[in-house]
Amino acid sequence: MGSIFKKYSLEDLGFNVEEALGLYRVIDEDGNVVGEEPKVSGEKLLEMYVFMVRARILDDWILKLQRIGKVAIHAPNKGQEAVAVGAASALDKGDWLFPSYRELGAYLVRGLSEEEILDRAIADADDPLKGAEFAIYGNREYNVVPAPVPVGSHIPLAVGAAMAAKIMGHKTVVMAIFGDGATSRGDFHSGLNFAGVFKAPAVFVIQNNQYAISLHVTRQTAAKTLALKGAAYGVPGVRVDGNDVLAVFSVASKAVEKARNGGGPTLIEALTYRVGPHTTADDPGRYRSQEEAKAFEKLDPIDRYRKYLINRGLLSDSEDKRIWGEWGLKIEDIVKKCYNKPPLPAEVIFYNVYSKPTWNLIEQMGELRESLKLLEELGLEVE
Amino acid sequence: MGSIFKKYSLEDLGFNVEEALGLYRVIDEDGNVVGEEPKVSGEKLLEMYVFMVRARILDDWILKLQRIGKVAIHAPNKGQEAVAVGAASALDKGDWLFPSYRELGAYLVRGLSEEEILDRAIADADDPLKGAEFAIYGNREYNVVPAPVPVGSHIPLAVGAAMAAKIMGHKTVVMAIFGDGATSRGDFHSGLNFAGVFKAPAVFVIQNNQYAISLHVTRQTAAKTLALKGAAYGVPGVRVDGNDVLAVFSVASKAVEKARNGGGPTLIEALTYRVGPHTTADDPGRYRSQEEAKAFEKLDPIDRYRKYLINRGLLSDSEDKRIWGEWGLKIEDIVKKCYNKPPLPAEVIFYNVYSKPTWNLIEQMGELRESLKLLEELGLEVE
Amino acid sequence: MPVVNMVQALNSALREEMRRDPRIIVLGEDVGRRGGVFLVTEGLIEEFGPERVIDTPLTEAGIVGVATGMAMYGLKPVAEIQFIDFIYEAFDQIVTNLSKIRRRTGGMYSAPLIVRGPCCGGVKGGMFHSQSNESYFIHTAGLIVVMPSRPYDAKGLLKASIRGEDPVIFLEPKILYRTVKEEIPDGDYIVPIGESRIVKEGSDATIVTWGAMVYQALETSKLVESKHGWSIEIIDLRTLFPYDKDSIIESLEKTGRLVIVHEAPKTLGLGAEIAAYIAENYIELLKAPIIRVAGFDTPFPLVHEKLYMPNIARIYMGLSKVMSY
Amino acid sequence: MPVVNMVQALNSALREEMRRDPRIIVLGEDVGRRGGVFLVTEGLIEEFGPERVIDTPLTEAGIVGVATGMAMYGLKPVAEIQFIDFIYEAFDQIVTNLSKIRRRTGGMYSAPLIVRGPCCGGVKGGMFHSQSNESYFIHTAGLIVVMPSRPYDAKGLLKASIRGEDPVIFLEPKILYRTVKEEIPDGDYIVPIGESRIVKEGSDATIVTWGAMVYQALETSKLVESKHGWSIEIIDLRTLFPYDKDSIIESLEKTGRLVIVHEAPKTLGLGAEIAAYIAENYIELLKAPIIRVAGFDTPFPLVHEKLYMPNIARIYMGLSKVMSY
Ligand SMILES: Cc1ncc(C[n+]2csc(CCOP(=O)(O)OP(=O)(O)O)c2C)c(N)n1
Ligand SMILES: Cc1ncc(C[n+]2csc(CCOP(=O)(O)OP(=O)(O)O)c2C)c(N)n1
Ligand SMILES: [Mg+2]
Ligand SMILES: [Mg+2]
Repeated sequence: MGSIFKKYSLEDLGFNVEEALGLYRVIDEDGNVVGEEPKVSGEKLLEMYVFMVRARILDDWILKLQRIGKVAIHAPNKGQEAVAVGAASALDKGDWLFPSYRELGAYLVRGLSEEEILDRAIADADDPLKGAEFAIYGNREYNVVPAPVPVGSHIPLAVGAAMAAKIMGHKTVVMAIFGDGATSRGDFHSGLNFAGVFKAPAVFVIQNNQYAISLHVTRQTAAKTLALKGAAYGVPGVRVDGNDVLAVFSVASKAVEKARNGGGPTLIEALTYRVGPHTTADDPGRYRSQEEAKAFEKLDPIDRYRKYLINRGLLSDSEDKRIWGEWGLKIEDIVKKCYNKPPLPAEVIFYNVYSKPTWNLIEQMGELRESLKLLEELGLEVE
Repeated sequence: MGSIFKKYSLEDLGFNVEEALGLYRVIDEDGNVVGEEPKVSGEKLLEMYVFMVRARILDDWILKLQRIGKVAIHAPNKGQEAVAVGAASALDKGDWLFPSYRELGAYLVRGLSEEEILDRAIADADDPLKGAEFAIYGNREYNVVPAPVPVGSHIPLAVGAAMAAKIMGHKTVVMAIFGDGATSRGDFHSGLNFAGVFKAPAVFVIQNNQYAISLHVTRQTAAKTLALKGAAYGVPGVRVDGNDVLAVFSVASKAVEKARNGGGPTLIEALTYRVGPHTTADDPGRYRSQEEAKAFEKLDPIDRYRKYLINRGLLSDSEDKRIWGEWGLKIEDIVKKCYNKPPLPAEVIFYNVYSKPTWNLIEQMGELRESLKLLEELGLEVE
Repeated sequence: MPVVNMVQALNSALREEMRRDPRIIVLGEDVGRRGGVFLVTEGLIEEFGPERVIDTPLTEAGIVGVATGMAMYGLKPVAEIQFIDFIYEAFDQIVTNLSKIRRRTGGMYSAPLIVRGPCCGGVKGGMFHSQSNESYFIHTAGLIVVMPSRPYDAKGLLKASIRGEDPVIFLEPKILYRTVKEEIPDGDYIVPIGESRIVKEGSDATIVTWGAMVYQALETSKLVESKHGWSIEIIDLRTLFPYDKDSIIESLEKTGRLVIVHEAPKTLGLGAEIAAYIAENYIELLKAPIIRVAGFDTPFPLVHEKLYMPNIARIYMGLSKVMSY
Repeated sequence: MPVVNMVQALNSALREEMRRDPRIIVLGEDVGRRGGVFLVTEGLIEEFGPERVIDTPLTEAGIVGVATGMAMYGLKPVAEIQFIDFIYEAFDQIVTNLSKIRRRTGGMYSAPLIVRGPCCGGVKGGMFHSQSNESYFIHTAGLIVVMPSRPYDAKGLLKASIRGEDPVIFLEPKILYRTVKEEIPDGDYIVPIGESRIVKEGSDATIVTWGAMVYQALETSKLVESKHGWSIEIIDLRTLFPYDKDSIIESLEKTGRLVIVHEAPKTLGLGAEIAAYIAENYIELLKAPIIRVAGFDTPFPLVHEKLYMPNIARIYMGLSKVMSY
C-alpha cells in the first residue's frame, strides 16, 4: 500500500542543484570568452569597467585617509569590485539595494558620488547620515539603504521591502548583498525563508570572499557551497565566479528579471577573495599564508575584464590609461575638498532619534549645551 | 583555462538527496512489511508498543485533568506516538535527550515515570521542576533536559552538549526533538550549522506533524522537504514515515550509531500528523477541514504497529487487551494519587534563580512573607 | 455606544484603520484564519485577504525584521508577537534596526510600525506566557512603549500608534482581554501617546501604575480608604515611554507621597526610572520615601503568580510605608 | 610583579584558569589564530589546541546557545562576543536559557558560563562598537554582571567569574584595554563578585561609577577639590549585579550626597536602580537630590562621543548640583 505521505525525487525539487554546485563563468582569467556573453551594448560594458576603476581608486583613497586618522575605519574592497559592480548593474533605477559595507562599486553604480561617499567616510559637515555611524553608505535618492553594522541584519529588511513592493503592486526588485559570514546569522535564515514562502521579488548576492575576518568559509559552514543553502528555503541557488564581472552581471540580470516577473527570489553565491585585510584594524598575517593571498591577487577582476575589453576592441591601452588618469585626478580633487570641510555640530547626537524629540531628549540637549558652555569657561577640551 | 574556484557536482555533495526527498518505511498502514525490519528482539519490539500505549493513556488523562482545571495546559500527543517512542528507543542510557513538549512517549522510554509526569503537569508538591513552568518534562537522572517553551530554543543547547561530550571524550550521543515550526527559528539555523561544522554527535528529529498551530508546513517553508534543510549545513537529511515506529527507530538507530562512531550529525524528518488541537487552548476547526483530520486519523500509529505485531505473532488480541487494561488501571491509580497531593509552598518563587540567593532576593523573600502574614490578618485570599 | 472587551476594541481599531488606509497590514503567527490565539485579528483575513493579513513562519526575528523592511518601503505593518515573551529572537532587529533606522540613516528612512502582543501575568501562563518586559524597550532609544488597561484606551492608543511616525511596542495585558468591558465610541477616536489618565483622585498618596495593576491599585485604595481614611490618587501611565512625567509631578505636589506599582521585576523596572527621576528633580516634593511594589526579581512562576505579582497586601504594605513615614 | 595592561591581565586569567581546569574552554568569532580582534585570547589556541579554543561561525545566538549546552553538559565555557553590541541575536538564548536554566529545570541543570566582550565608548567606534548595554542583563534575573576598570580587577574578577556557579556577563571597557597599566600579582588571586572598591575617599559627596568613567570621576574630583575644596568619595562598583549596596550606603552615611555616573543611556541605566533603591530605603541619608550623569538617551554617536559620554564638565555639573542644594 502506498503512503499518504508523498515521496519526492530530484525532478520534483524545482531547484537546479547543478547551478548551486557549479560555477557560472563568462570570461576566464585571461579575458577569453568561456561562456555566454550578456547581450548589452559596448557602452554598458565599458561603463562597468569604469565603475570598477572608480571603486578601486576611491578604495585606495579611503585607505590613505584612514591611515592618517581622517577616517575612523575602512573595509578594503580591493579584488572584489566585480561582484559589487556586476550585481548592482543588473538593477533598474527604481529597484532597491541593501548593500553591506564592502561594495563601493555598487554605491557608485547606483548613483552615489565620490564626494558623498567621502563625506560619509570622514563624517564631515556634509555627511548625509549625520555622523551616525562609520563606514556605512547609502542614499534614499538612489534607493540604496545604509547597512546596519551587525552583519546580515539587513537581510530581513530587504525581504520586507520586496514583499511590500509586491503587496503594493510595484515592479520593484530588491537586492541584498552580504558576505559569506552573514549566511550563518539567524537573519539569513529568517530572511531567506520569508522570501521563499512569499515569493518575494528579491535577489540575494553572497559576496563569498572566503573569509569572515579570520574564519575561512570552510569553517563557517559544512555546506558544500553557499548557493546550496537556497535548497533549505526553496530558493534557487546559483554559484558564479565573482571575479568575472560579466558572469555576475549575467546571473544577477536573470535573477532580477525573474523576480520582476513574479518568479520569486534567487540566491547568488559569487566566489571572490578578500585580497587585503578585513578592515584597517586587521592583520591577516596572523591567520593566513602569504602564498594563498598571492595566488588570488593574480586573479584581479579589473585586469581580467580589461583583457576582455581589449580583446573585444572596446578598450585600448591608451584609453585605459586615460580612464585611470582622469578619475585619479577627479577623485583626488574631491578628496582635497572633503578633507577641509568643517565637522558636524554637537547637536547631531540628538538628531533623528524620534520623529520629534521626546521630553527627556529636550532636557538632555539642555545638559549638553550647558556642558559645552562650562567646558569653554573652564578652558577644557574633551574631544 | 580552468578556474581557481572549484566546481562541484552531485557526487561531491556527500549528501544523499534521495534520502532527504524520499520516505523511509518499514511497515505500511496495514502492518505489512515494506522495508527492512530492524534487527532487535521481539521483546524490544513489544516494549515499544507498550510505551506507545502508555503514552496514549497518559495523554488522555492529562487532557481530562486539564479540562477540570487541575492542569494548566496540555499539548496532545495523540497520533504522534511513533515518532517519540521510535526515536527515543534508539538512544542508550547514557545518551542525552532534548525533547520538546509533545513527546510523552519519549519521556517514558527514557525512564520518567507516569507519576513524575503528572506531578509536573499538576505542579504539585512533588513537581521535580518546582512549579517553574507548565507542560514541560525532564529529569536529569535520565538525561532528559526540560525544554524551554520558546520553540526551538533548545536546539543549540543540544548541539553544545554534543560538542562538549565530544571534547570530553565521551561516547554520548545527543538527540533533539522539535516540530516543523521550529525549523524556521534562528536557533535551528545556528544549531544545525554548528553541528555540521564541528561534526557534533547529534541527532535531530523533526516531528513534522504538518502544523505549527494553524500554519501548514507548506506555508512554513518553500523547501520541498524539511530533511532537505540539512543540505544547508552539510548535515545529511533523512525523511521517514513518522507513523511507522519501526521506520523511525531504524533511521534513528543508524543516525545514533553514526554519531557515536564519529560520523557526525543527522537530520531526521519524521512525517506525522497532529490529530488533535495544538493545545487544549486551540480550536482547529478555525483553520482546517474535518476531512483532512479524518483522513489522517485513520493512520493511527498504534493500530498500525499492533497489526504488525499480531502479524508477526508477537502479540495476540487478548494480550493487547491486557496491556491496555493493566496500564489503564495503573495510570488511573497514579492520577488519583497525584490529584490529592498538596501544592508547592510559596517560597518556590525564589528557588534556583541563582546558586545562592542574591541580596535583593533575600529582601524580597521578606516582603513575600510579610505579605502572606498581612493577607492572613486581613482575611484575604488572592490566589 | 457598544459594550466591548479589550480584544474587541483592538480588533475594531485594526479593522477601522485598515479600512481607512490600504498601507496598513497585519502580520504574525496564526493571525489569519486562526485570528490570533486571542482572536485580536479575528475576521481580518476574511475582509482584507491574505496579502494584508499575513500568516508568517515561526520566527519572531523574521516577523520584526521583515515588518521593518516593509515599513521602510512604505507599508504600515502591525506585527503581532504571539506572546511578548517570544520577542527576544527579534531583539537584534529591534535594537539594531527598528529603533535606530531613522538615526542610522540620517533621517532618510523610518520604520513607524507597531509590534503588539499579549503581556503580563495572571492567567497561569507560567514563565514564558506571563512576562512584563517593557524595560528592555524603554531602555532602547527610538521606541515608543504603550500599555493600555481598558478597552477605551486600547482602541484609542492603537489608533494613535498606527498614525504615529515612530515605532511602537504595544503591550496588551492578556488578563484584561476579556475581563474588562466598557462602552466605547463606535467610530474614530484617539488616545494621545504620552498622556496618562487619572484613574482616581486623591490627596494623601499617589500610586503610579499601568496595565492590570491599575485594578489592584484601585482595590487597595478602597481598602485603605475604608480602613484608614487615606485618600489615594491613582495614575494609569498608559504610555510607558515617553511617560507623562507632568501628571506625576502635579499629583506629587498635592500628595507628596509616591508608590509605584508594576508587574515587571523590580530591579530596573520602569519604577526605578520614575523614582530616580523624582529623586533627581523633585525631591523637595517628597514627604516620604518612594516605594516600589513590583514583580520579584525572579523568572515569572507558574505557581503562586498572584503572590509574585503586586497584590492588595503588597500594595497596602507600600502605602503604609509612605503614610507612616 | 609584572606591569600589564587589561588585555594581558585577561589573557593571563584565561591561560591560568585553562591550565588549572581542563573543562574550561574558550569560544567565539576569531578567538583562535587571530587571538580575538583585541588579542584577549592571543596564544591560547597554540597552547590548548582547537578543541579548547574554538573559532565559531558568525552567529552570536549560536555562540551563547551552544556554550550554554556545553556548560549544562559539564564544560566551563568562556564565550567571547566580538563587540558586546552584537549580543542581541543571542538575547533569546540569554533570557530564555542562560539566565533561567537553573530555575526552569528545578535546579537540575545549571550553566555557569562567562559571556565576555568589549563594551563602551571612547574609541570612535560609532553606534555598534561603543554600546554600554548592561541594563538589559541586570534586569534579567539569573545573571551576574561585571565590569572591571583596571587590569588587577579584570584578572581577579574573571577568575572569580570562572570559578562561580552562575552565568556571568563580563563587560570590558575597550578604551581601557591598553591605556591603563599596573603591577599585578603574577599568580593566582581573586576579586570577589559583589564587592565594590573605594577608588578615593572623601567626605562631601559620593560618586558611584564603573568602567572607564572611574577615570573621568577621578579627574573631575581633582578639579573640584582644587577649585572648591570639595572632598569627593569615588566608588567603583566593579560588579554591576548584584551591586554592592552596602558600600554605597556606608559612603552616603558620611557624605549624604550622591552622584551616579555611567556611560549607558540614562533612562533605565543602572543609575536609575541605585537612585531608586536609595530613595526607597535610605532617603533620610540624603542632603540633596540624587544626580545621574549618564550617556544620553540616543544611539551612540560616531561624532562627538566625548560629549555624549559623561565628561569632566558634566560630572562637575552633577557635583555642583548636589553641593549647592
Ligand atoms: C552580528 C555581528 N557579529 C560580529 C561582527 C564583527 N564582524 C564585522 S565583519 C565580520 C566578518 C564578516 O564576514 P563576511 O560576512 O564574510 O563579510 P566580509 O567582511 O568578508 O565582507 C565580523 C565578524 C559584526 N559586525 N556583526
Ligand atoms: C518562539 C516561540 N514563538 C511562538 C510560540 C507559540 N507557539 C507555541 S507552539 C507553536 C507552534 C509550534 O509548532 P511546531 O514546531 O510544528 O510544533 P508542534 O506544536 O506542531 O508540535 C507556537 C507558534 C512559542 N512557543 N515560541
Ligand atoms: Mg567574507
Ligand atoms: Mg508541528
